[in-house]
Amino acid sequence: MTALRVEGLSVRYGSLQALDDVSFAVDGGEILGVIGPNGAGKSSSFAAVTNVVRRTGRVLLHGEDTDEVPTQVLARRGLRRTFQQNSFFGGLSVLENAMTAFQVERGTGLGGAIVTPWREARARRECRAAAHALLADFGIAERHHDTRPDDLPYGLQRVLSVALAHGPGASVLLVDEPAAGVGGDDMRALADLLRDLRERGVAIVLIEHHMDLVMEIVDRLLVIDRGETIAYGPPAEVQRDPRVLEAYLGRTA
Amino acid sequence: MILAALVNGLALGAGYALLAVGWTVLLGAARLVNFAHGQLYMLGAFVTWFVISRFGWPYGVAVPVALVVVGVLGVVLQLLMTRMTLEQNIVNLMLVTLAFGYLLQGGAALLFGGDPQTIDSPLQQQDLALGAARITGQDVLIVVLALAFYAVTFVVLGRTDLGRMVRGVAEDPKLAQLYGIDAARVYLAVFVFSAVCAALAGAVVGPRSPILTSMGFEEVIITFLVVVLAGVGNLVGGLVVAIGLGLFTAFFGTFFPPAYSTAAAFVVLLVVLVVRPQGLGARR
Amino acid sequence: NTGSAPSSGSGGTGADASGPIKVGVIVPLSGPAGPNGQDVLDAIQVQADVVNAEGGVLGRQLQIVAKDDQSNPANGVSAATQLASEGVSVVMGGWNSPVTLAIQPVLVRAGILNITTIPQNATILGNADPDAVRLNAGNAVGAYVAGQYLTKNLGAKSVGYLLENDAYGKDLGALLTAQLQPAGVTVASEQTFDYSATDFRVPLSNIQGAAPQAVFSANAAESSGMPALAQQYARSGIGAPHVAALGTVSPKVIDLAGGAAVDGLFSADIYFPDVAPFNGYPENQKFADAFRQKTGNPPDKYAALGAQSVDVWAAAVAKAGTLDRQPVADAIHGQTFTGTVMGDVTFTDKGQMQTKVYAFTVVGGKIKVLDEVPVPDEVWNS
Amino acid sequence: MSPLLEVRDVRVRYGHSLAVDGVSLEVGAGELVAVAGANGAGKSTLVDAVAGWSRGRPSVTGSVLLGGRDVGRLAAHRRAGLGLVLVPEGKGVFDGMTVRENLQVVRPPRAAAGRAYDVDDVLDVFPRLRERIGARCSTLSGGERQMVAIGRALRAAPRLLILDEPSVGLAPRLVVEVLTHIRELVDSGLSVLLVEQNVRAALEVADRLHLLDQGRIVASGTAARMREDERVAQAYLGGLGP
Amino acid sequence: MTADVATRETSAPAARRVPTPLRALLWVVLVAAAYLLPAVLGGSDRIYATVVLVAIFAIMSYGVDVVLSYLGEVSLGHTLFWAAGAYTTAILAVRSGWSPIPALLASIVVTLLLALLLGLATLRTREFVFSLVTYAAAIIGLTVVQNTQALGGSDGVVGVPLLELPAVGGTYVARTNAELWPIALVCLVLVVLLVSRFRRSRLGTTALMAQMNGELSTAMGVDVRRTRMLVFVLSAPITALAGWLYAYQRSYVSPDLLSPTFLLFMLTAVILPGRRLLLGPLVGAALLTAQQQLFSLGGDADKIVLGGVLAVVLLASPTGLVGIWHALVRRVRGSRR
Ligand SMILES: Nc1ncnc2c1ncn2[C@@H]1O[C@H](COP(=O)(O)OP(=O)(O)OP(=O)(O)O)[C@@H](O)[C@H]1O
Ligand SMILES: Nc1ncnc2c1ncn2[C@@H]1O[C@H](COP(=O)(O)OP(=O)(O)OP(=O)(O)O)[C@@H](O)[C@H]1O
Ligand SMILES: [Mg+2]
Ligand SMILES: [Mg+2]
Repeated sequence: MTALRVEGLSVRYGSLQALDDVSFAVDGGEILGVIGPNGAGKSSSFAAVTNVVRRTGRVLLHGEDTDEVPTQVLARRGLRRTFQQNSFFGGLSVLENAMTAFQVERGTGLGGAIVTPWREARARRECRAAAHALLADFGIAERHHDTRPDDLPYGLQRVLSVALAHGPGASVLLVDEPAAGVGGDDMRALADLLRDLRERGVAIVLIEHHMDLVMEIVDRLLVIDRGETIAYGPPAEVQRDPRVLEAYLGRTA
Repeated sequence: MILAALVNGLALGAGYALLAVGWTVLLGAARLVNFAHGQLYMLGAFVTWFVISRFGWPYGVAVPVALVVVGVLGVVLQLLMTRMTLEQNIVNLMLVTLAFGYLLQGGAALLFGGDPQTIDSPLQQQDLALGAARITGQDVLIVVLALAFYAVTFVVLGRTDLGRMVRGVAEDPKLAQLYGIDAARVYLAVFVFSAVCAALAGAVVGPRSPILTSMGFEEVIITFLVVVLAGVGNLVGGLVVAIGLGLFTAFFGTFFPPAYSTAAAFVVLLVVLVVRPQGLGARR
Repeated sequence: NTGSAPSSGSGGTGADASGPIKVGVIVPLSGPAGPNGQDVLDAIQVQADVVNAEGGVLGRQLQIVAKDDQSNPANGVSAATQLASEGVSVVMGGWNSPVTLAIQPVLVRAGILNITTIPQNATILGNADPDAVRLNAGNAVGAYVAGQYLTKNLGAKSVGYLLENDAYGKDLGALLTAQLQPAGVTVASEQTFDYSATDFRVPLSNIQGAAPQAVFSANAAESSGMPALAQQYARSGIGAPHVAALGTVSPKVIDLAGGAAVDGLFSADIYFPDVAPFNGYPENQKFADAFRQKTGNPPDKYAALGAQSVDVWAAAVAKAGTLDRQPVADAIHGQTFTGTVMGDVTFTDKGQMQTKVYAFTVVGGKIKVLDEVPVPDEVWNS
Repeated sequence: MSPLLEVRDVRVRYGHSLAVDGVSLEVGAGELVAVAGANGAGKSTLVDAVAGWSRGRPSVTGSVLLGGRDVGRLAAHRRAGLGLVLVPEGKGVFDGMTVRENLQVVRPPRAAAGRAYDVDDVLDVFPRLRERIGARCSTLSGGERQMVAIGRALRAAPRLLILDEPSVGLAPRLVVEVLTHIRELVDSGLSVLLVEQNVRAALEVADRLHLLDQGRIVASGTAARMREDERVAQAYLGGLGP
Repeated sequence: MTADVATRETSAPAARRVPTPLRALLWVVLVAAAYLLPAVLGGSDRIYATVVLVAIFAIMSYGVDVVLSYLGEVSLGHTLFWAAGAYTTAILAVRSGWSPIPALLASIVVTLLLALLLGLATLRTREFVFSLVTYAAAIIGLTVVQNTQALGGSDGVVGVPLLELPAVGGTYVARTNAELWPIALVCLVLVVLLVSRFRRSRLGTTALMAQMNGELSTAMGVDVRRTRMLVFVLSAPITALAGWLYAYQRSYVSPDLLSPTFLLFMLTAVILPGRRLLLGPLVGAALLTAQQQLFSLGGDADKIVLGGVLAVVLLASPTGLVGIWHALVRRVRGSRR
């Protein structure tokens, strides 16, 4: 059953129709690329899918309708996202940031913490370990664990936000321009990372302006312009589509 | 009866408005909750009294002197707080201004003594009768000043570059520097402005009734009400709410025990904020 | 199983029996009521000096130990605990009732007599402290006097109320109404305001609307509220005479209100330094002179009460021959004292001091004492 | 004649870590100099130091000369006033204000400064903004913000414009447009210091390029030469991975 | 871990290396020492009064601490809970002769309800709007209490009986502050325990997340509003417990409980030592109470002292006394090298 199916998604902000009847589907072990000019409605589609803005249309997560399901619940059901602007818990170290991803689920409730401190201690140890594993998994070196996220090199910041989003294991991962401001080796690492997540059966929706990256890793490509779908299909075809060239890539591509 | 309530309400409201204008700007621009506002008000009143009673200068001269004195004090306070303001450490700012309030109150008590005093303003002696209602020349002065100050502030903040700079600094002082704006100086200007406004309010509202160094608490409460109800940083809202509050107090007092009017006003505040956390006048 | 035994014994035995006798004073020395508290304290000190000059009490000198209650119960309590630990034999003073109510239990537990100089709240007597002693006239008296004046002297048929919205004001209002109704007087309008209020334009225009023949006001905020009220009333254009509650119009109030501006204001009080009969009492002269010497001002009612507390207590101790709480209290309750600062006074069994009450009015910004308003015993006892 | 911007031996520390380690470079009048380097190489730290600005608390040594005058001690807003204008990495606009207000808030240009754009000129550069001119920037898309940020910098009448990764978040087509436009500005006399990850694009427009690594300049030269340089080649110009 | 998080800007790394059993022992010793402290200081009633007040005020402040440190909001409404605890107790004990434990339970119920209401009212407010709304609540509370004869009006409620607790041999009666001390101390210890557990619980973590970045924490599965609500509601009964004790200690409650005096005390006690310190509020309360009880200079001077100290400390180091302390430590270490 498709991990995430979106049908006739529409969003409007006051007078502005940011998204108009967009449909797509993505399955586990698949990467769907989303491209389009600035202000086309890409990020809005993420906001809509995660019920952050009011939307019309259907969104099915593993076949279940997600209308009226609050964002945080969706997140616990495995539908998680990153933000276009870097976003962390500024006061916490990188490691602590990673830990939060697990503590939300595995942390001990207040009652438990009071009556069974030892359990709480164990849970904490587990979260700590899990966080270490997660960071290692995403290639964030030990030496960065105690720095604040904002002090990380920009590239790593992007990686960290993907790590946080994936956290205890997302089944559908919405990634908003992970490669923005990332270049060279880091870009390569990022590409491998996404591929790797795909191997593990995660369904990924990737918004990205870096065409090299997009063309290289996505399985299908959705192109939005002014809120409307102008192309949807295999990357190669889409790339040749004249409207896409005109609206997005420009002659040079 | 109704007319009286209207006039009373206007007179009260104008006082509140004058009290709140500085705070509105300060909160909107520096995101700084100044708990010492009431004490600056108190100082405004006491310096005026001091100048009159000690040097025998006329009221008209004493007031400007008070404004200058408190303005200078404002400079000192803000300079002390500059770093904190730039870092936008809101909690600490609240606490520090609270502390300043303490200092000022204690200091004033030792300086001016605990005795109640009266500022004698010539205008306070002039009575004007409007049918059933009576107001003093002082009240008229307050109304005029309040309106004038709002008008000026409104134009400056809304229409001029200065205004835009202030708002920019309010949002992100660091970024503002890249726009060529000296955040620290903007903060200073705004704080001093609000201090002077408080002092002015004290100097012109003071003559209405005996003044004590311990006053200022009530004033801050009223200011809270106005500023928050109006929506943080919303000037026009501030004026409207202040006058509205005055009228509310007057009319409420006409039909219910006046003692409860403050509480009633706060109930209104609660309800409004539950419905509209951003206050009445907030932009959506 | 607790750390230690109760540390504080009875006040008398607490102190060593040779040195000076410590007299505790709890008054506000800061904040709005600070100056009033200071007055009371000065008076107590002055009178203590007088007593000391005459050989002290039980052959020992009096030593005043004063604490600031900052007009709030919490500080009052810590002041009381502090005094107890310093071994004072008696605590006098007090300005606002809550503080007194708060320190009563502490002093009772510590076994120290408490003489309430100024507060006059009804619950002070016969509650937490069975031996309480109260010098200032209470609401019952205040209401009686006002009632007499409104009906007899002014012959008002309808009265408007301006009441502080708390126990003091509401009490007074209720008691007064109980007096007026039988006399067929109606309450045209009742306006209430906060203790801290200084702007009375709203209640005043309501009163004006109701057009009563006389107006009774109860506002104990003498440093700001009352002067403002008196002044604004005088200028409000309300023709009806303004009768202010017993003891709310001190010379200071009149000054703040603008002196002659409030001419015609009526009130009543229990002490005037240089008016007959008070200027005839030698003790009063002695005290008044000493007080003028120390402070430069004539003593007002509050000062007199301060001196009176020392006077009465000293006399009682002399009579009882000990400093211990119970005997001294018994030497006051129901007893009469002659030749005090306030002349001859008698205490009710509950511990309330009975004095003469005089009505007065303001003429040319000065107090002009009218005639005495005799107050029957049952009123004092109630 | 002396170059417009002269950076001498700049070192920047964050606590104990040395982010920029003795960098010197120059930007001549009417020149477009690009700085490239891997993530964390120290590019932003460097240009922030040049503009006398930072969100962190770095300690900076070395000297910065603008038109021969040492501005190294001046606060960021003073340097901005002198025409040394930085568009920082990431959020460079006031979210709470509308696009128009953001373009208006800029200090009126000084005599010392270069050509001033008025709001319309900016809108010609970024037509997309015309439709959003009244919108609060908090509601803008990532790319639209970037446009506002650059537009605002142009309004400040810069003599030297420093752009920290202006192409981030811009659609490919727009990247080209923006960079081309910047080139046009340079040709009409503006001087630009450009930090760019997208080296290929950068080399299209830059006169000279410095390659930064671990806070040090490891390679410099004219765009033409750098295209040949194999360090650059293998680091950036090749496609992605295997 | 959250504890580290909690204390990150403050606690020195050394503090963490102590092994758990040893730390537990440390705590026991500390409590024992605290218990004996007043006796050591001479055991006069005044000393006992002071330590009891320290305990009470510390508990009172912990309520604010939870909100201030973990929601990052300045609650100006906690005097409401403090007064609610004291008034409920006083009225039930005086008018209906309830015994302490039921009175305590009642107080907690009442405050929970109040907190729930206020929580709902402030659900969508942040920063100073939050502060002002809570403040509004406190003002309303003050006016209502002052003007309602059923609540004792401006005189408050007199004659709260002695605190009697069922004990092994009959009942334990706290006649003096000395006899009240053990009870106060136990309450304090329990509260500190509760808070320390809260810091390490999921609620503590999510609260911190919500404070630092609401959008992100939502995206990571945190129900921000629910978290804020829970924390706020949790904080109320803590402060109420203090009110309960205070009613018995003073045996008199009056509207002054709602006065700014106590409000400022709470805030200062939390901020002065530095936020997010387990023992911060206790230290703060101890400092303030000691100054007021033992070294008072009279009202006005005290104001200047308090204001001056607070201002100087905060201006010198945003993280409060602890920040200054660490600066000094660093200085010393540095000079040793
Ligand atoms: N909260 C909002 N209120 C009003 N308008 C909004 C809001 N969020 C986005 N918009 C507008 O909706 C349009 C689509 O925004 P969106 O962020 O989805 O664009 P995008 O495709 O992500 O662009 P980019 O690639 O630059 O990030 C933009 O024009 C933006 O201005
Ligand atoms: N505020 C800060 N505090 C501490 N270290 C910092 C801070 N900002 C940056 N650094 C460190 O300085 C080094 C350089 O960072 P910088 O952001 O300048 O690199 P960059 O070349 O701009 O990277 P990117 O291309 O991703 O923007 C990095 O190792 C980073 O960890
Ligand atoms: Mg986007
Ligand atoms: Mg950078």
